[in-house]
Amino acid sequence: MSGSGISRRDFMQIVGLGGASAALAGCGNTSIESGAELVESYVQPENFVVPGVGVYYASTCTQCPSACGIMGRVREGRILKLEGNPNSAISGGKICGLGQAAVQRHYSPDRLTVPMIRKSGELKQSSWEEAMTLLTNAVAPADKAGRRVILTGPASGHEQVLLRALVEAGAATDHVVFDALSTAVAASVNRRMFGVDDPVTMIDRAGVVLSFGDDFLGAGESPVAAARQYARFRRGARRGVLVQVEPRMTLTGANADRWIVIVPGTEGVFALGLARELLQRKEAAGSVSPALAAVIEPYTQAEVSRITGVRGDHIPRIASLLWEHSPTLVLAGRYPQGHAHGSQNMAAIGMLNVILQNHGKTVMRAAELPFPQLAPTAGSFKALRDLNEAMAAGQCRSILMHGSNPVYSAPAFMGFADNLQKVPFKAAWVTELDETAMQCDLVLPLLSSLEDFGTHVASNQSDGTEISIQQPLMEKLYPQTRAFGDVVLDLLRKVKPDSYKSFPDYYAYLKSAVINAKPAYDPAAGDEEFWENALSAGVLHREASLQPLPGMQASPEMIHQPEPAGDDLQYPFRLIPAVTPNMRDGRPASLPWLQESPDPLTTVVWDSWAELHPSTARAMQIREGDVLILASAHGSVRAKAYLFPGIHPGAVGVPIGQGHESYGRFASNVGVNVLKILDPIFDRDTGELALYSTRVSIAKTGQNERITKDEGPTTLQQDRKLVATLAADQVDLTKETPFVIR
Amino acid sequence: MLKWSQFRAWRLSVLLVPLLAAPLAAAGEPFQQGGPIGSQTSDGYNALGPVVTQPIEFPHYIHVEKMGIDCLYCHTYARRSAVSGIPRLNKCMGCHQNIESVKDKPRIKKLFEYWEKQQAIPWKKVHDLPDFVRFNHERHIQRFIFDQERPTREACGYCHGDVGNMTTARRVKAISMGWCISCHEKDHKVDAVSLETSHGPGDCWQCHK
Amino acid sequence: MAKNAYILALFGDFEVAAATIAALRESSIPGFKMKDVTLKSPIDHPECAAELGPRPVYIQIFSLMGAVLGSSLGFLGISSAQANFLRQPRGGFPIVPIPPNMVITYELFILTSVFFTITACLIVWRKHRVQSSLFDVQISVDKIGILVKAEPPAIARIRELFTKYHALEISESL
Amino acid sequence: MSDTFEEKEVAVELRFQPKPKDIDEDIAWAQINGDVLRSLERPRPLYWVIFFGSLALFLWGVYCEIYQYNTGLGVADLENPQVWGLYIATFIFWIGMSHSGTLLSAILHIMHADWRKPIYRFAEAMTTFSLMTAGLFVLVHLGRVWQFYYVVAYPNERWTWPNFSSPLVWDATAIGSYLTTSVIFLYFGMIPDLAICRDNATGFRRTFYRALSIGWRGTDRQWSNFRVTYLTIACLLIPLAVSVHSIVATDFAVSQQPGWHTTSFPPYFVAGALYSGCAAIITLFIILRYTFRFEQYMTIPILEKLCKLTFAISMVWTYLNFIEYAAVWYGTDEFAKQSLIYRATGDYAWWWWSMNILGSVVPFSLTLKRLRTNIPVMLVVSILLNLGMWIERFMIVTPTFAHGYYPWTWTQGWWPDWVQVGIVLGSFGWFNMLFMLFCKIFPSVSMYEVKEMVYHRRLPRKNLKPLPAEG
Amino acid sequence: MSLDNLTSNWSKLRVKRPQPDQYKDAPYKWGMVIDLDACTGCNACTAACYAENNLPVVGKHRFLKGQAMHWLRIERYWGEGTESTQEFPERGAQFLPMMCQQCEAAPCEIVCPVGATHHTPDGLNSQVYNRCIGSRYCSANCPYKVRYFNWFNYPESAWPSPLEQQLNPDVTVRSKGVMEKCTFCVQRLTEAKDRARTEKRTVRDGEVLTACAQACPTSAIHFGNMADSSSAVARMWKAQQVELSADRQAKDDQREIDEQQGKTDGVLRGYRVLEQLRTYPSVVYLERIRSSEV
Repeated sequence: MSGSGISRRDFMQIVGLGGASAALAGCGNTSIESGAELVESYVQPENFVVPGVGVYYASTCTQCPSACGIMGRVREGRILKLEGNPNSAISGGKICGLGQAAVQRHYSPDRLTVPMIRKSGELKQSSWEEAMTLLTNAVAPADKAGRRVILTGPASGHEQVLLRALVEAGAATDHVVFDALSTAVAASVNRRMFGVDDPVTMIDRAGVVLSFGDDFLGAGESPVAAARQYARFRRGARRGVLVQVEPRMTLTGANADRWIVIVPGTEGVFALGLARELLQRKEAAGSVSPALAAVIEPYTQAEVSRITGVRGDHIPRIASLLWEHSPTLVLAGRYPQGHAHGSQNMAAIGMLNVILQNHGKTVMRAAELPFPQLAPTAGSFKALRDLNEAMAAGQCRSILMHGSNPVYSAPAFMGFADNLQKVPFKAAWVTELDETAMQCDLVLPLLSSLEDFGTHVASNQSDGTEISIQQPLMEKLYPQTRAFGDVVLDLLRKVKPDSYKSFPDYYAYLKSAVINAKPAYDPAAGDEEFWENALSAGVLHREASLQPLPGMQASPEMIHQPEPAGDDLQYPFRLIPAVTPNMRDGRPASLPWLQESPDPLTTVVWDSWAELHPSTARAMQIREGDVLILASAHGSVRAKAYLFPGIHPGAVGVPIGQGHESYGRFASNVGVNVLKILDPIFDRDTGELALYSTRVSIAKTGQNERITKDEGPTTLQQDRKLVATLAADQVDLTKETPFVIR
Repeated sequence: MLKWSQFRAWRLSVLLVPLLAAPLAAAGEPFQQGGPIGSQTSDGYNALGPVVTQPIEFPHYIHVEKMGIDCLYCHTYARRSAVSGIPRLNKCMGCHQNIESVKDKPRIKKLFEYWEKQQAIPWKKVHDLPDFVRFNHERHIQRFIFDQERPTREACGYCHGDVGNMTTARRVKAISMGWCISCHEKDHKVDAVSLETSHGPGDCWQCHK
Repeated sequence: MAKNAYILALFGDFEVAAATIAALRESSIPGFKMKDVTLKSPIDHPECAAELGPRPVYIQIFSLMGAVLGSSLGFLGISSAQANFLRQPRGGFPIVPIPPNMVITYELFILTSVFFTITACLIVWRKHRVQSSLFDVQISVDKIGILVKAEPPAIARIRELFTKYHALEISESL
Repeated sequence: MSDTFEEKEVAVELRFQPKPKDIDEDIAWAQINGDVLRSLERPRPLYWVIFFGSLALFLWGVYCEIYQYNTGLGVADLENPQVWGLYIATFIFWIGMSHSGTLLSAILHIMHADWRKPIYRFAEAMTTFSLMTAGLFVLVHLGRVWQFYYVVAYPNERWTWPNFSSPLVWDATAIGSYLTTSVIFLYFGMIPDLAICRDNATGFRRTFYRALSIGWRGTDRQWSNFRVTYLTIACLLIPLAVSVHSIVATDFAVSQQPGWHTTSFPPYFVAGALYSGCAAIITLFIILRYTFRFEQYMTIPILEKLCKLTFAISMVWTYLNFIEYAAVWYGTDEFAKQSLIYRATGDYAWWWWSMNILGSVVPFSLTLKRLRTNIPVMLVVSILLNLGMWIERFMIVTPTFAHGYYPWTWTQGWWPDWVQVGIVLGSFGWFNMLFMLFCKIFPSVSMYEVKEMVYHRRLPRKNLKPLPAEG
Repeated sequence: MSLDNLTSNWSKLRVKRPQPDQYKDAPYKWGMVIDLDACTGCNACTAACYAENNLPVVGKHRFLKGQAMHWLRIERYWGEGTESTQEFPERGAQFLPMMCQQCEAAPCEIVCPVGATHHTPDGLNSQVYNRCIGSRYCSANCPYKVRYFNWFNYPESAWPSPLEQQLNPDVTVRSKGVMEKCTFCVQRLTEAKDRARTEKRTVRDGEVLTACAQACPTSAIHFGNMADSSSAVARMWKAQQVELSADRQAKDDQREIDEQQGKTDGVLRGYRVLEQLRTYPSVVYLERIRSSEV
């Protein structure tokens, strides 16, 4: 396959108006035409380019940080569809809906095509020269005090290397990594207990998975990889059992053998209850220190059941289930983290894996990456908080933003947008003008992920180590758009000409960087050959065995659970900002396919909604579609009621991700942004925002609007045999023909 | 008396049936287009295509008749893909760069201009099937040229007419549904030697997409 | 022979008209045939027309032919159409299903016989049309007319006969 | 007779005189001609009200259709699975309407019921026009009207044929034949009257009527062939009419959906058809009787006979309706049962009950002589009955879609929007308009047959007096 | 010509489908197996379907009206019966990917007035857009309601430039007034078949997949050629003892007997949705499993 980007660019030209324009005619002309259209015609394409035959190119999906390998189908110079890349150990030839929709980000009618510069208060179209001068001034190291911040989303690979270089070169003071849905609490707890931020968890090796609100199948860390593990987990010689404990049903919960609803924030208590139950067994007795045992001791069945609202008899049953089906796996997701005592929750849950002796079996330390500088940096909310205070204090001189939309995702109480205005110079790289970009002085048009080069590394890799390589699947649509890497390189050349002048562009830089990695992978190969192979494979894979985790370091106060707060009369309900597989942190909102793809659990499309448990609704005489006002101490949102059995009666769930003010035609004026009304409650140990501890009141407006959803008036099968369910002991999976897991 | 009137009525009713059928048969046919009035395609349909003016008036007859170049030499995509496409520019240059004799001919000049500009020639489609039709050149060529070993010009000519005697190609066959079927319904030998025959696929989805 | 003349008489009453016709038949007037006598009436009156002698009607035969043709050709046509429609199978049905074809055949059978019937009637009318333009609008109101086609010499005697029967009005044409 | 006298008589008419008066046997034939021909001259003002009213409705319908045609059927609030909506329901309604015309003109003709003679002509016209309206609905309903000719079976360039096993193709054939036949029947039966018009008309109308009354002179041979032909076509028309509506019924019966897949549908539909048709005839009877001053011919006894007929048919319909429910209720098809329960209790319960009441209870008013002979009451009742029958068709189509086999796609309280309603109303406008035009151009009472009627009624009388000289 | 065709092929023309092992000698019969225990309801297949088949995004307003165009929809049920029994869905949700079942005796085929929908030799239920006149009878008669009608002229509205460049040239963009439905990605099948014929072989198992099967992260959707008895799908049908041309499976009768005798293990999971309507679907679903231990 073609090596140099140059020659590929040549073949990717679209000459003639075949393809789509013709396809659009649909059932148009019903008989043959002559001389109406042009033929696709080439000057000197690659030999493998044959009109009417799709060619597949490997690349990497950048829709979420899980760095799935993808293959793009290219025909007549147009990228048509994305598939999974079979070479990738992460995606294994599979792809999720979000990944598919990357094509729509690329072809979005709302793409930003030229640099925009704020002149006399509003953003005006402008040229790159102007933009670059502004940018260079901004990064120019100067004696003047004040932080010059680079704010990005979770980063990895060479992009991150360049950013670090930028900081080292003094072009920026610090690189802030922000993630609205960060799992920093988990990371810090793991670090303190096991010395690793992100231990590898292997679902497929577990006989039973007990998940505390970890939505690994839906909006998790790496859904495709997890789903592939899940498939094997379900199809093992002994079908794995999944137990999900959470206050609001996630997609994973919807697939659990047993879904247990729990009072938000009391997951830790439940975990301690289980621990107590498990410690009864003499094999487990010694596994925790007496000090911890003392903390655990008071959590008897009755006590746990009182606090968590979970039926008492669940605890011994689950405990024995876990005990008998070893090795098992206990997972903790976002729900337990999102509280003032999130760390304690996570610690208590993490401890279960130790008691169950899962370490070394299903919980391991990830293999060492040959190039640690490429390893991903997880984002945190704390980082944004600190930055926000700095901005408020006017300590920031400039801020360059890429790959995150803080103005949208920062809660109202932070007043982020106002503080941002205090920063003299604000720039952002975007593909579509989002809320943050609208606040900036300089907005730079970014290449779409299908037009750009790059390298990406996923965290939590269970199968060796892998560097995924991203390459363009198509000639860039708009000449004015530029790669983030190119711009950063330009800046670097300004501040450090000698060390970077050898690289004409990001492509060249990346190529040489990858070729430098050759010894670690294929020393025999020639440079070009290695680069070619890397591109066509789409991944640099290296077999490496996982390491065992060190022993647990835990102090009693780490797992100490606070007495649950009493009822709040003014704000009686717990607000659960739901992370949905479609909308995640809100960036997919501009993709029509995802807007129209029904939410798996509610089947609602193109909207936000307020999930209420039917019993609650009954008590409050709320019917589906009633427009409600959810008011917290820091704001309120309007949303239609949706009766949802999978939520704690004391809680109300509202999906994150909608309610964009400006983010293209598809995202704007759809639903509400629930993040805005969050209370300023933070995890005590890490200072992360506590996502799930906001309390709200519910008021009826008296209006009722039909909810846009796919499901009909009934959500039951009405005695038709549509989805039949069997008890596990009735069926012998091993007898079935081998289940092909591709 | 009786016989007589019956006879009369019989003749009249014979007249009557076509009379009734006529308005139905006259219901608008989508097919029928192109070509000067009364021009007939070689297959007897009234559908001779319009003359298409191309950026370069490519003389097929010189290449095919005089030089005796095989269709598939230039139209090489046709046997590798469903879409035959158009020969790439460097194909033309491959030969013409070395043919000094004709370098100064106006058409060739044009050709070189495009080459120097590294710009693809905007050829127009002459046989542009409706967008809901799935036609596979590769299969037809495989069947008739490679399996049945029929001469290329004949096989291509089934649909494209005798392009070898034209300058720029013009549609001379009524490429309409009935026209395609009339051939698909026929029995063709599966290959050059065996007597076994088979006809073209008859299901809608083979050609409709 | 000399060209024919026509005479038309109007009567106020069917009985009288019937009697007149009977008289015409009995009378030994030369120069006209009974089949040239035509009765014209505002309403259908078989009894009176019966006096003119047997004038058979053959419409039904045509209807029958239509019926037979329609049903047989219909079925064949439909079936062979189905057989030739690129032999497209349809799940659950044979390519040539009998019951549906019977339904359509049934319709065609009726349609064709209707067409044949009406055509037959028009033919017969055409065949028996009267050359003479002799007509009186009163016939379309309430009078009964008797039209006779005869050789000129006979006309006078027929007129006598009509007057004998109190014809209300008599007109002739050559 | 003088206008003043007319007015008086009408005034009397309007005061619903109690003892009904049948057609006068000694009426001068010239007067019959006169009265009927006058209906082509100056009708009562109400005529124009109705005509222009329907014209306006029709134009509104046309507007809606154009809008729908340009934008796509989506604007009619059709959806998956509510893919048919009012169009098919109203289509059935119009097809049904057409049947009683045949009932009166053909069946009763064969049975020699002479009371039909004054009224069968407009009934036959009604048949023709309602069929044309029904035909329109097929087109309105199609997603790609411009391709409708794909349904017609004719040898074409594409080697394609319609799918003869589809009930819709049966429809096309059946309705086609029915329309042709009834047009022929209507026209053929009119020929002697057209001759009368010819003899009384002047100017271009004379040429018009002359052309139409293809040389009719009332000769004995014309009459005898006319008699036979008319009878033959009548005989052919009856099975045709029956087949047409049973085939329309197969659109549903042949399909698989719960609530449609019933063997009792064909007779049920035919009964419903005759039912609504008769009701419609009563309505038009009353309207014509007034607007064209036909009090003398469209007499109360005839109205009574019509009412009795309607009542009889309504009872047949009620019975078949009940049978259908019973069959479903005691049948083994759980899905069908569910959909029946849904009809009676679900979103459309109101409609379902009102349909049963209008269809089965209201007709009992026809049994009371006082109501039967009361023209305004009959006007209201007949319209109510038709409403009931329309709802019946709506209740056949919509609930099955709303509550079919597949629970996921059930709909809740689906309701057509203004476009559909507009087009349906438009169709009524179109029908009335055509009908009114017909009555203005052609004799809507058969003159020659009224003459025959009075003639034969007078025959039995001993003392035959000669035909009265014209007054 | 027509008459002798009729007479000579009479017996062939009178064959009623489906027949037992009707595809014994046929090269292809496309079939599917969907494992509901593996399906997580993640909607990846739906997105893949939109991408592959040029499905228009209809927008909020039209979706609300029920005019959505998703050929493949993931249904989510909370229970089997007619009313919900438990307060919380403790056994999770029940997901069902529902697309055209490519019935062997498809109710839609026999009612289409113009024969726009047919049965192809390889057992697909074809839909010819350009032949369709939009009578919507097929949708009316489809028990699964998986046929979708173009209520509007989506080519005008659904792909604001340059989104239209994503459209798949192998698939027609359907215009106003035609019916459409899942085609088992026939454009992929045809391409594979043509390639195979050129190479003088039949399509290999796994050589071609529908877009949904290819995307599915848990490989819950299996697709293949059932005429090839060695293909995974054919083997699964066989193992599940589902007979294509049967409207009631023998094993189901057996299962009833077993249940009466209280024998509850060794149950086979395969079933076809609304099979009793004699539609003979080409899609087998494998029953979802839930552990009874918790």
